[in-house]
Amino acid sequence: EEKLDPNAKQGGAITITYKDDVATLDPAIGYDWQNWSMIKSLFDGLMDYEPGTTKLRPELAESYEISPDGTTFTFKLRKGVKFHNGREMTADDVKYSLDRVTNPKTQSPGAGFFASIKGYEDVAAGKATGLAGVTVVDPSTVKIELSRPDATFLHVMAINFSHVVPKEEVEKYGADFGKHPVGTGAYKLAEWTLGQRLVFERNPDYWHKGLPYLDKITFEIGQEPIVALLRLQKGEVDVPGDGIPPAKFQEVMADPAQKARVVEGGQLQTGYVTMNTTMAPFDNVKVRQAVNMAINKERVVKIINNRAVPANQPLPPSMPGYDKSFAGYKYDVAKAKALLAEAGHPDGFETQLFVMNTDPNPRIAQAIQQDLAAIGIKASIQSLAQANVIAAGGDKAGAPMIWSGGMAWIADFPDPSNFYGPILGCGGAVAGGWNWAWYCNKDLDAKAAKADSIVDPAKADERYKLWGEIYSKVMEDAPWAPVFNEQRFTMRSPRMGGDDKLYVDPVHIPINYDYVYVNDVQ
Amino acid sequence: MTSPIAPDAPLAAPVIAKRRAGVLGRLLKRPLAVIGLIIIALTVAGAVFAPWLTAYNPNEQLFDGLTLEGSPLPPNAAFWLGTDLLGRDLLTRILYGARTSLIIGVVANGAALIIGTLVGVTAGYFRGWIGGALMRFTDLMMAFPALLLAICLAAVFQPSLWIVAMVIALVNWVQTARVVFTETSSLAEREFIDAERTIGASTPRILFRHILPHLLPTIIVWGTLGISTTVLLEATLSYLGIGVQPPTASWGNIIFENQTYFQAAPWLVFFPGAAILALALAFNLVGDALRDILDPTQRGRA
Amino acid sequence: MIAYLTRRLMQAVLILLGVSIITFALLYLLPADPVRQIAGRSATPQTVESIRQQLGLDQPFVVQYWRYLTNLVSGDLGRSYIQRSEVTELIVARLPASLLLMVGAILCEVALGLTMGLIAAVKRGSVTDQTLMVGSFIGVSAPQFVVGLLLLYVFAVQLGWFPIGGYGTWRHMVLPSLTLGILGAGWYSRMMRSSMIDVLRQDYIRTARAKGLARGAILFRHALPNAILPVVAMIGIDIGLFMSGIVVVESVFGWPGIGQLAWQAIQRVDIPIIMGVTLVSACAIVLGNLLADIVAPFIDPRIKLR
Amino acid sequence: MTAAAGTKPGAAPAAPQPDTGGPVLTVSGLTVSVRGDDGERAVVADLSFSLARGETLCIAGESGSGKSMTSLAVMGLLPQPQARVSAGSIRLGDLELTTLGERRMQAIRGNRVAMIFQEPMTSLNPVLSIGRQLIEAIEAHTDLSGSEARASAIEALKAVRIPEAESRLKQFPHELSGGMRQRVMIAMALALKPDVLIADEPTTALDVTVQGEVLELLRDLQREQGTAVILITHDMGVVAEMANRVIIMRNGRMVEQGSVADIFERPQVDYTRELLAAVPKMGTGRANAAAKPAEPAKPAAVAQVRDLHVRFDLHGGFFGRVTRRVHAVEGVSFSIAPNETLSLVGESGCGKSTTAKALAGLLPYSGDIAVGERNLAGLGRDERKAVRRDIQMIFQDPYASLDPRMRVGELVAEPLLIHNIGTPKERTDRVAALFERVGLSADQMERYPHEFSGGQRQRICIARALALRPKLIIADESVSALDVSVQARVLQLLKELQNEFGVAYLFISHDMAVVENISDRVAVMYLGQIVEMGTRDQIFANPRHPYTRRLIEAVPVPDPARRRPRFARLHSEIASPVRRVGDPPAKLDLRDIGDGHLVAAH
Ligand SMILES: Nc1ncnc2c1ncn2[C@@H]1O[C@H](COP(=O)(O)OP(=O)(O)OP(=O)(O)O)[C@@H](O)[C@H]1O
Ligand SMILES: Nc1ncnc2c1ncn2[C@@H]1O[C@H](COP(=O)(O)OP(=O)(O)OP(=O)(O)O)[C@@H](O)[C@H]1O
Ligand SMILES: [Mg+2]
Ligand SMILES: [Mg+2]
Repeated sequence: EEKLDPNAKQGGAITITYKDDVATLDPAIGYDWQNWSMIKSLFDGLMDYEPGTTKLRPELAESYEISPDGTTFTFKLRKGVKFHNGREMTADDVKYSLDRVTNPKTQSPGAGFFASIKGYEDVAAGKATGLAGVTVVDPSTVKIELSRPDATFLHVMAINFSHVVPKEEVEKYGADFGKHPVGTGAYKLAEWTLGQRLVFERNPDYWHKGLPYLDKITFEIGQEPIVALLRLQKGEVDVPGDGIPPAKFQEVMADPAQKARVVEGGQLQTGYVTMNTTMAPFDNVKVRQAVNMAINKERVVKIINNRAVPANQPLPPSMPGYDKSFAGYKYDVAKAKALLAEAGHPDGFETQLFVMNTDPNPRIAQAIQQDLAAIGIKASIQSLAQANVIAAGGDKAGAPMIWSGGMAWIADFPDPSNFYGPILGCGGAVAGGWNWAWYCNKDLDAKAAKADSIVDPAKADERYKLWGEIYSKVMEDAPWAPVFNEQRFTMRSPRMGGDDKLYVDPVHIPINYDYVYVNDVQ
Repeated sequence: MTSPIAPDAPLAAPVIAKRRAGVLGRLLKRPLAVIGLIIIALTVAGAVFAPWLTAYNPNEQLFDGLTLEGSPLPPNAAFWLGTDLLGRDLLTRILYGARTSLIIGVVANGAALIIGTLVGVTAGYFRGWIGGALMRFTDLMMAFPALLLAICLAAVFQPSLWIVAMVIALVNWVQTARVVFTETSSLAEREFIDAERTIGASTPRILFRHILPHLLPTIIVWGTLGISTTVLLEATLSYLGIGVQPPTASWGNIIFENQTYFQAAPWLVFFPGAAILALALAFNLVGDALRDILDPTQRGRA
Repeated sequence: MIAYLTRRLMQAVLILLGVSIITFALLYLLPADPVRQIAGRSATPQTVESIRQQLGLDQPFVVQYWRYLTNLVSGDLGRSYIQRSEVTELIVARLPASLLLMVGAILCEVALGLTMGLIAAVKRGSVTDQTLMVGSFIGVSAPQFVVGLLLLYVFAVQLGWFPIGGYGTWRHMVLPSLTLGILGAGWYSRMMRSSMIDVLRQDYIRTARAKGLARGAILFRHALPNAILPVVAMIGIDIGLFMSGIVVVESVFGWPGIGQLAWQAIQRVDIPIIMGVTLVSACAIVLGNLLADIVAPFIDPRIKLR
Repeated sequence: MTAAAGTKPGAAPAAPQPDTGGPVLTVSGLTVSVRGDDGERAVVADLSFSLARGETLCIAGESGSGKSMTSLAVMGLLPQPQARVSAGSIRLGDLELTTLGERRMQAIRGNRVAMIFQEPMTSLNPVLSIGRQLIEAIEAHTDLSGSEARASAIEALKAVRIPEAESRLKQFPHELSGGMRQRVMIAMALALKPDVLIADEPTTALDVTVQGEVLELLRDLQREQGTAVILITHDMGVVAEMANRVIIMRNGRMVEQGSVADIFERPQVDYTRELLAAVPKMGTGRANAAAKPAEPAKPAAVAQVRDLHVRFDLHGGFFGRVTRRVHAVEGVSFSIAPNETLSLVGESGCGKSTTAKALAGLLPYSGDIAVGERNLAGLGRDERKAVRRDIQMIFQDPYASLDPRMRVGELVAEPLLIHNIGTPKERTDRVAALFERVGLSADQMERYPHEFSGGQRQRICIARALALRPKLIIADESVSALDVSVQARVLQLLKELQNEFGVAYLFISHDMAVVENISDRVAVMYLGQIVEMGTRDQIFANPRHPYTRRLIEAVPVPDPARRRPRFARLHSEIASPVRRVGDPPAKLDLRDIGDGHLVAAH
């Protein structure tokens, strides 16, 4: 059993604010910034990560076994785990949950993660209602067979979509299950006033004895980040869910008392510019390389108040497989110009740069625009609502360049493969796909498949190295110009305790609700 | 029997043979109106001569335009109105932004006013099915969320200044139409309109010469208030990707981009805001003066 | 009266029908694909198609609209694509807050605007008049976001008179209503001034003065009811304008109204919510105008309900 | 401004004056100036008079001579911002009014000095019930309780002979006929029982029968309360009937002052003599008739009206259905020959203006109206424009029928412009000539309608109608607001035009003397129908219908010596043209009693 924090006392309540509505708390559906970690606290999966890290550990599974060929996973379930409705969780629930999330009727945005499970195609096509690969061996044992070896499968068993739900409750509420979530998690939903607040209460029967620390968490919805910060400064709020708004960042950092309560951490995020490799002139690799060299990443970072670090490859530094030694393309205007000339555009060309319209993305786009102008590329900016940018990216002739900020990629799980599939692989380069660079390199796809078939945890490093190579090769073809990796800055009220890393937990965003506590309980 | 009747002899007062001065001439006699005209002239001049008035390029993100932490600079000797979040000279952006904002606030708003007035007058004057149909259409447009229309248009067209101008004209006429309709229908009942009909005045003549002048005060109120509203609306629409795209400046979008920073960098909101206010006020001063000048019952007012 | 109401309500239904057709058509033409928002990044084309079928989005426009309409008649606005909840439920949860804010804002702007306009008209040309004019233009020209934050900062954070955002008591209502009211007050005061000036020179005002009535009685009993008519018409219009202001103000003050719902839905092409909110606000506007028309004859007996 | 020598600033304004015989109101050296485009000019100059308790002072004189301005100056209600008292003093008892602050003036207005305005149509607040307007006036100056104030309001309404006074309190001005509104205004002033009552042409909107009653009422008030009355009127008959003393004004100055007998019998000044000479007298018309050349063989009629009906639907009841109708015009037929003047007379609200408007094409009607050879129904746009040219109408309310935002010169030139007559220069000349012919000066062309007096506006309307030299002019109460001398000249002008161009007139008037003077034929209307029609001589020498007889008898005689002791009051209620749907009034049969003299059965 895990050691508990000796300083932590149980009890107390905290308040967290969010701007946007919480859409749903159905683990099969929720895929937003705010509900992601809420769901993690209401539900559990077979696997999880150690708090504040990216290290996998079993959760509802007590233990697991992987067959030598890496295609069969056998999970032994923890006993005595109860749903919030009091019923004990069994292997049937696990199977039910996986069948449910892959069933097209559920309309889960995460169904694709389970594609490696045997029988997935039939379920996706509506030919079967259950995954053939998932079998209940006995009430506390589940066997999952894969159609191909998948090194990321344990991560998949840790993402929300695979979290276990009780069949009877799902059937009771039907489509409204997301508003009446019942899981096995540390908290249970006590109140949900639409548009105003959600209240989580400690689950007294939580299987993880001693957790959670807090009695109650109130999420207040619809709060402008600036106002949330004002309230934090007044002591009405404990954590601003949307972080420190850019407009207030300098002010907070200039005040030592406030600065002391800011926690900085890495994020599994990369901001990049995609270049449509099927569209002239970006079909020429030299042009794409020139763009990579033309962007003054230092300055872009400065514009967002140094809240990021310049990036030179797709993977963020805290992701396994990140290549520290990789040099990337240095900022070099002269060389960029030369490359452009070589590519037959000595005088540059005109193009478009799409960007999502929320601050600071248009500003970043303008900085990039100016850098491109320095080598003769006149990019006009199209600052649009998120949905419209996504639509343009998924259209082969839609967008020559897109600044990814605000829309794409915060990793679903901490594995290098997560940065490849839909956004750089051939599978995503289809109409309506997410590979906005329309980059398709069959060799790399094969290599990626090879890397993901190295299932043995002992060989993880070998696998990461392979992925590192893949991304190096990607950067040679330069479908992206990585610009920076955003840093997270979370702030907490003085009364909040717990390790700093809980506040920048890479998977529990913004904080790990199960492990934080308050200092002022008696 | 043909001797004309002796006219009333004018009493005491010397009849100065001073014929009416032109409207402009009379405007120029009012200090407040002159101030208004000057502000408008300055704004137009600023917009037209922007390249000669400032040493900076409106879109150039100056190296020395930001602090080391990336904060904008407050007003100083080099940047009179400070710099923005990307290190661009704010004064220059406001000058160039006047081009966009004048087109929106004056041209688009004016177009909306004209459409609204025409629809309102027509509907108010012609009672029958024309009026009914026009008013029902106006009701429909009024009930229809403008923002949605704008977004959809944006999706269909390439975003540009003229699209946003068109959208503003298309959505803003409705309110004017409704107000003008109400007034016109009561004016149409007045006896002097009947009197015009008996002398054979054509419908356009009645509408333009006899009804329109009475609507002037209302039109002036709506027109001048519309300036601020439309300039700010442009920013919202641009934000949704319909209007001018960055880095093109407009007063509205300078405010819009920077409004969350109003505590950290108040000049970014204050100066463009003041520009909008000044323009709207200037038009109002001129409008008020015009209203007085064109309203004969107010003559003799200092 | 009943005949009039029936006729107007029938017209209202037609207008709403028109609004629903146009909105539906515009959303249909929108290039952004809601299915892709639902399906997520990892979805296979197969899944995407399956979802599209389930939502009926593969059907021709007419079929889709007809289905929407038939559901609408039974009070079903569909389910949100993103939130997956009943749109009716979402709107019902948020509508009261918006209506409350609307009432508060209208009270604020009418009270402020009418007073300002009245004073300006009476003191026409004076320094007071000029000051009020500048004031009303500041109200109209100031971005609401900034006004809201400023009020919040001064009255809630610094002075602590009101809560920093939120919803519940009348104290929560003051600042958001005021923020919206300041803009509206600018409009109302200009309208009021204009019509008041007109009324003040009418013969019946002279009659009232000849009776030796006190200034207050002349202004409030004789002039105001005559001058207020255009302002009443304006309140009907106002509800429409109000819908755009509400988005900003609700987010600044964390006010749980439909503005925020609408804005999020627009950003994410959540068509059922957009449709629902559009129809609800269209209803509000139509009813507002109807109300203004019904009230008018009570203010001016010459007006007949037609 | 005059040095306010005798003013006691702190004096209590409302102290009742002991009947010392001292004047209630003293005006001395009063000068009122108005500011226009061409600088300031005086419209009342150096006017002095005084008024004793219980006295009636009539101010008569030329239209535009400053009568209304004088009374407004007394009330402290000169039109702002143009007009001001530039010299002289107005003293109420001991109190100087010209320098009195607005607040103290408030206490005086209504309480000690009340006024009935010249334009009754626009002087009532359209959105307040008449009860409200009456009661508040009473409450402002007495400390009666609400119900007492209400009771005295009802009493005041009864006094001006408004039937069903109690239920009328709830009605709004637009629900009353013009004459009733006039009487409400009078009631309001009377209810206040002021020391001084200024009545500016209080009976212009009233037909002779009601006029008589109202005048009688003023006299009652004087007898009972000792009220001093300033009566402004151009009707010398009314002056003779009412006045103790008379002031004659011209061009802003008083030209003569004296007792009523002196003025009528021993006028000192030419102008007064001219005025008196111009007074139309019953019976003189017939004498003049010989001057008119004998009619040639009957030519085609300019206008022919057959069986005209105009009804206004009143929507009412819970379902908004048409429940009642105003039967404003019920089967009127007449024709007007070129060179002929047909007069339409009848009590207020009997449908005269409505008939005129239907003829001018301003109202939907049923029946036939033919102009020249053409039936108005089913004419195309161009033809209608041509017909319009031939028929011109002078509206009853001159102020309301002039676009207040146009200069009067432009207004008069407008018909010429519309019909493309002449060059701009020619048009200006023609307008200037017209101005002079109606007794206005050409330099007034640059002014706006509100800058004129009631009578001047009426003349502008006349000039406008004459501009096109139409074949038929409909003149609705077109000379009612003119002083007798101008009236005479305008009537003369109309006759001249008739002789020169053969214009025909449809002449609508309350004033029987004028009618008798100008008409060739007369039609008497009652409740939307013609009750008697014939040549002037037939009607005036031989009135057959009782209503016609009453009208003729009610005409006041412009001779103080022949003052009637007391005007007979009517006790029947005024009949109403409003009827339930499906209950049209019975059609009257007109019988020819010889030579085309038509009389309804009675
Ligand atoms: N608002 C005004 N501005 C300028 N001049 C005016 C104004 N009102 C009246 N006048 C002028 O003042 C003069 C006197 O007008 P007033 O109304 O006193 O005449 P009146 O004697 O009452 O005539 P009437 O019998 O025609 O009513 C007229 O010459 C008129 O043109
Ligand atoms: N628009 C209208 N709606 C309803 N009733 C009307 C309307 N116009 C006139 N009436 C009514 O029609 C009747 C005739 O009105 P009209 O104006 O013709 O009277 P008149 O003979 O000209 O009276 P006056 O001598 O007072 O001018 C009146 O009872 C009047 O109240
Ligand atoms: Mg007068
Ligand atoms: Mg009449």
